Amino acid sequence: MPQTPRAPHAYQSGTLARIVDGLRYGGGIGQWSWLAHRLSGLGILFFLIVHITDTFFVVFAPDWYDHTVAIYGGVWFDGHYYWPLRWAFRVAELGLIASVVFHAINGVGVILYDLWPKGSLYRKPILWTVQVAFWGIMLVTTPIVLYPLRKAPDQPAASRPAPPPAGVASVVPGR
Amino acid sequence: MTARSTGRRIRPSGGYELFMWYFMRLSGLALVFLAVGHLFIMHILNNVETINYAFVASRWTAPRTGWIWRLWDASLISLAVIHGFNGLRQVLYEYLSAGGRIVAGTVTWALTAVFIGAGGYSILMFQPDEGFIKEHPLKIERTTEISSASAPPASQPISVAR
Amino acid sequence: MAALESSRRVGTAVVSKLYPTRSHTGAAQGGIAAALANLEDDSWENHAYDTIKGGDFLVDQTAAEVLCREAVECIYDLEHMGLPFDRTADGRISQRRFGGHTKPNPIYDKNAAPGTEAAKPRIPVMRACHAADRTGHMILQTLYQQCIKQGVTFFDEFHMLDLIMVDGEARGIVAIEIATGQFHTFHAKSILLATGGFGRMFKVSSNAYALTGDGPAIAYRHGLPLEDLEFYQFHPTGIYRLGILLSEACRGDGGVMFNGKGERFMEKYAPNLKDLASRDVCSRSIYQEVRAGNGIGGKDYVYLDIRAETINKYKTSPTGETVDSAWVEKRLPDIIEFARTYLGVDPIREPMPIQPTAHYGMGGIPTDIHGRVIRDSHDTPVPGLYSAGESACVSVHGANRLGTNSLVDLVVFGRRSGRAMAEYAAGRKFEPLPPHPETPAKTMIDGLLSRSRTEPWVRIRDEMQTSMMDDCGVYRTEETLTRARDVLIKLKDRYRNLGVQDKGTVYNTGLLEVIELGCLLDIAQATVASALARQESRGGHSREDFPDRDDRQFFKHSLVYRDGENGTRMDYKDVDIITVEKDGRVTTKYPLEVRKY
Amino acid sequence: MLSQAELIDPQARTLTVRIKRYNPEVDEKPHWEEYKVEADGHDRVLDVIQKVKWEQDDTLSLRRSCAHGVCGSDAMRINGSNGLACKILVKNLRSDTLTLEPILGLPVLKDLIVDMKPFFDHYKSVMPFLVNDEQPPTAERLQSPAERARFDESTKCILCACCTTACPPFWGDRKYVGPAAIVNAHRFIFDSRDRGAAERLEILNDAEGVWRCRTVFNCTSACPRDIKVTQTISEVKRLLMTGNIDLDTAPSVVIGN
Repeated sequence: MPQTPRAPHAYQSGTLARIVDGLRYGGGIGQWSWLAHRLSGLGILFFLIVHITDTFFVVFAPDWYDHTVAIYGGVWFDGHYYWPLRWAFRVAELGLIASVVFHAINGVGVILYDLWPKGSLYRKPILWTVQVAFWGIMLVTTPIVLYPLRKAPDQPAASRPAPPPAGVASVVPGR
Repeated sequence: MTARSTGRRIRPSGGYELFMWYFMRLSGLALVFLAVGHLFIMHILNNVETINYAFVASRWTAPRTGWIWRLWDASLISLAVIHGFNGLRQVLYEYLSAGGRIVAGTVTWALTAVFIGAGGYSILMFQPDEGFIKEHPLKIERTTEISSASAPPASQPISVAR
Repeated sequence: MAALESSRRVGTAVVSKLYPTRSHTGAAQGGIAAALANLEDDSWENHAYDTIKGGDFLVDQTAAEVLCREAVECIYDLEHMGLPFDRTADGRISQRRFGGHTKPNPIYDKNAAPGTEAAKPRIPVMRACHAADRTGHMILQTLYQQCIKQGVTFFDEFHMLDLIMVDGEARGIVAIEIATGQFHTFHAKSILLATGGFGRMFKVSSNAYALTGDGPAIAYRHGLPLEDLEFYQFHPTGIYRLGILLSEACRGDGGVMFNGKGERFMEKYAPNLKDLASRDVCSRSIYQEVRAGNGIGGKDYVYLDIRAETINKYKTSPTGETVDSAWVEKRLPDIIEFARTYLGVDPIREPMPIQPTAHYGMGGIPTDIHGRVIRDSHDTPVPGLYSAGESACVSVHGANRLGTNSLVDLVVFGRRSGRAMAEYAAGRKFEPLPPHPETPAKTMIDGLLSRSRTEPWVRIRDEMQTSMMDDCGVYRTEETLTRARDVLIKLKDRYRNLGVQDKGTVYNTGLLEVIELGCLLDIAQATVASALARQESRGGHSREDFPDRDDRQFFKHSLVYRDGENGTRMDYKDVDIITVEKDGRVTTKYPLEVRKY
Repeated sequence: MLSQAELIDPQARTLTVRIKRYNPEVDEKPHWEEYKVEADGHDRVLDVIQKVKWEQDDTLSLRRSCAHGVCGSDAMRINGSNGLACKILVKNLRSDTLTLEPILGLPVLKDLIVDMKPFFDHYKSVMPFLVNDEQPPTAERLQSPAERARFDESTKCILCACCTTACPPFWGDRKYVGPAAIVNAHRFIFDSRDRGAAERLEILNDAEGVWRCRTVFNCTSACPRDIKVTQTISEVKRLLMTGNIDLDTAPSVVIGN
């Protein structure tokens, strides 16, 4: 169908500009939930890739595996314990938990909108329930996850091991 | 009134996007239990700092419950990888043109296959290295020894789910 | 409608200064009348009688009969195109009552005591087919959808500037593409002007900004007459101050108007139909009340009350039964939303402040029943030129249009003219265009662009609107009309020196508004001239100095021609009357009577 | 009985109007301009813009026609979110700054005017017309009130583009047909008189069709006609899954909005 020819100098913002502009859009809690869902999903996927890779070590290199997961406790490959590393990983861990919890709860909301015939009509209640449930869970979870940070790992701070010989480093503290 | 007043039936169209959309919702529901459960066990009941090779081995090779954990982890990995990469694909589709989409679709599916393969291989092909476990035992403090856990006392915290 | 009908036979293009779905048909609310008799007995003859009486007998009767007879067929046509009418319980098109739509009272008794049911010769009838209170919206959408299906070509946002007339024959139009500022010449075998009304010449108006009478003004400038312009309808129930329409369906469904004393004042003015009297009667009644100091709080408005308890108290619901708020909400969803948005009033709980608002021009480009534009009092058609809708005057509305008849008019005569113009075009070759047909339009635009801005053009518009509202509104006198005439001449002189501030070519909407103002000024002038010449009161034209209808002198259509830059020339045309033979005597089918409701 | 309308200017105020201007004949890209306008509480945002245009800067361009929310011309971004300028009153503005931008995701032609062609192309792509080749009866086709109510929601659409240009997936992917097109497909799919549902569903069952919807609900909030847009899209999705056009799936109450 022939259509109206248009002015040649129309201003077209690029995809990125549209997205940035979109962030200023007053979509409210619905739009923020969508964004959080998307970002948490991407974050979880990133972690999943890392996690599958490190778990892959269990099959053929147990020591690699132990070294890798020891990082979560703040022990670097050189066998040293660094508290900022441990703190950073704890916070990241909390972020992961938050992502999964939010993605899960909000995902249930999305499923309700899509599969329950009346779901879309309960948008606001669902969105607020998601918020309440998420923050409720995080309120309980956060102290539990951060609790171990109150003290150094289960090793006397004084008897921190000397740098181990290169290669195999035993960082397993005495039981 | 007309006979059609109770509704019409139209053959569902099927199709790739419909299937993936449906899959996302169903796998999402399953993942709520699998992933949240996994996180709960690993991060709340346990402490990630205590996880090591011995822990994994004790879980996957437990005499009666090992297969459950392997099944759990295997389904978690497969569903999560498909769910995740399909999500990534859909996000990418939103911002890519036709050519880019073909690339994105192919790459995400290839990565899906790679990671399910890797994950599945680790879980299903796992054989514990007893020597290594002896050298690097479980880091978890327990009220009773693992070896005597054939009938764990009721007071034992479920610190290692087996 | 015309485009759709015409596209079934010949290549058709629609040139519109808006996107087609923005047309003001979409604002029509209450319904479209057709004697389908889905809910009660009715016939198209009743409809024709109401139309002729409603138009204060200044209606061409053959046209009115065509209108009412074909309305039925057209409604079914629209339904088949997918228009989502509301339905009755048995699945047929739902109908509601509307002002001025009546049928003979089956229990009428000449000797019955006044005030009783039997004493009313005619009673309201449910004739207006409706889709909630968005009937116009549905018609517009449905027709646009069908045009898409049919592959009609649309030139959206092309502003018509001029008509190309050669040897008294229409051969094309000149339009400016708003998006680029380019001139386009459209060469056509037949052209239909469906440019809508010109209500923007009044201050308080229910009309869209776009309704500036471009079509009639351009025809007028080409020496064609405009018919019956003095009859301009003021809708009684416009939102106070804004003029946004609150449909007559409010009253059709039982709404009642009250003055500041809390009286149902329509009982005084139309004892039979009360609030369902025709629009001109209601508007005048409101003015009378306001003048008598009976406005709300002594101000210039009254209340329209559609609360369920009021409807129940006065037993005004269509079927007479008790209704509740939910029913009102379902019947009038958009109206209720308008009131909530623009008045801050919840009509479910409070009455709405209303005042008459300029609504519809009964007059326009004179056409015959095939939509052909006619050039003189002898019905000589202009070859290739057609008109339909509010811009045309067939005339089926006479001195006052009945509610819902505008939609009937545009559908019935749109369809007829579409057919006629396709028929005409199919049998002809393209006639050559004159060299550079766009020159006059271009000169006008170049003038506006080259002159510097002497004064804001809105000042001229505001003065015109105020003058028209005050001096050529619901009530007129020799004195006010003369004043308006002089004001308009001065405004036109000022207009000729106008320049615009925006000199750009892309979406120069300021420039277009000035052009539209030019059209309005021409039509305002023609309106005042027609009103000044008609020394009687009839329908929408109320001369306080001549309060009675004068059938001896003025039972005729007025035609106004342009005469020089600022002048006008009047001519008259007979009203088309159907005669019947009864008992060997020839009488008129619709005898003149005093119009009372 | 004192109604609000009697108070002439309940909250007359001076507004700072920020408008994103773009003149293709001069500018490389849009820029902001500021105006001060005295506004009455009952003024519409449209009136405020017209005051700027008529009294201060005639070069400002916008579309408008009916000025009471039934034609859909003046869709724009008002203080961040989409809406019709003629349906928002000054007294309902929360701050004294009024920010106006063209709707997002369509090419800007000038100031507040965007190119609607892509939008209408999407609309046309879903066959927005009744398809029924059966010989119609001489009178109307019958349709029960319940069948009529089934698609009432989607008949209200005025094609103003508020929903489509509020949709984050549409900002990313402009080939997505968008909420408005789906609403208009819904209007016919659920019309008991229509026979083209299967074909329309085929069109919408695509990466650029309903599956692009991420239930963000920006469309539902933006709709000036209060159409439950996301709900209509979900109904189409479920229909694609189940193939069952069930009259009972037309709920009408919105909870908690």
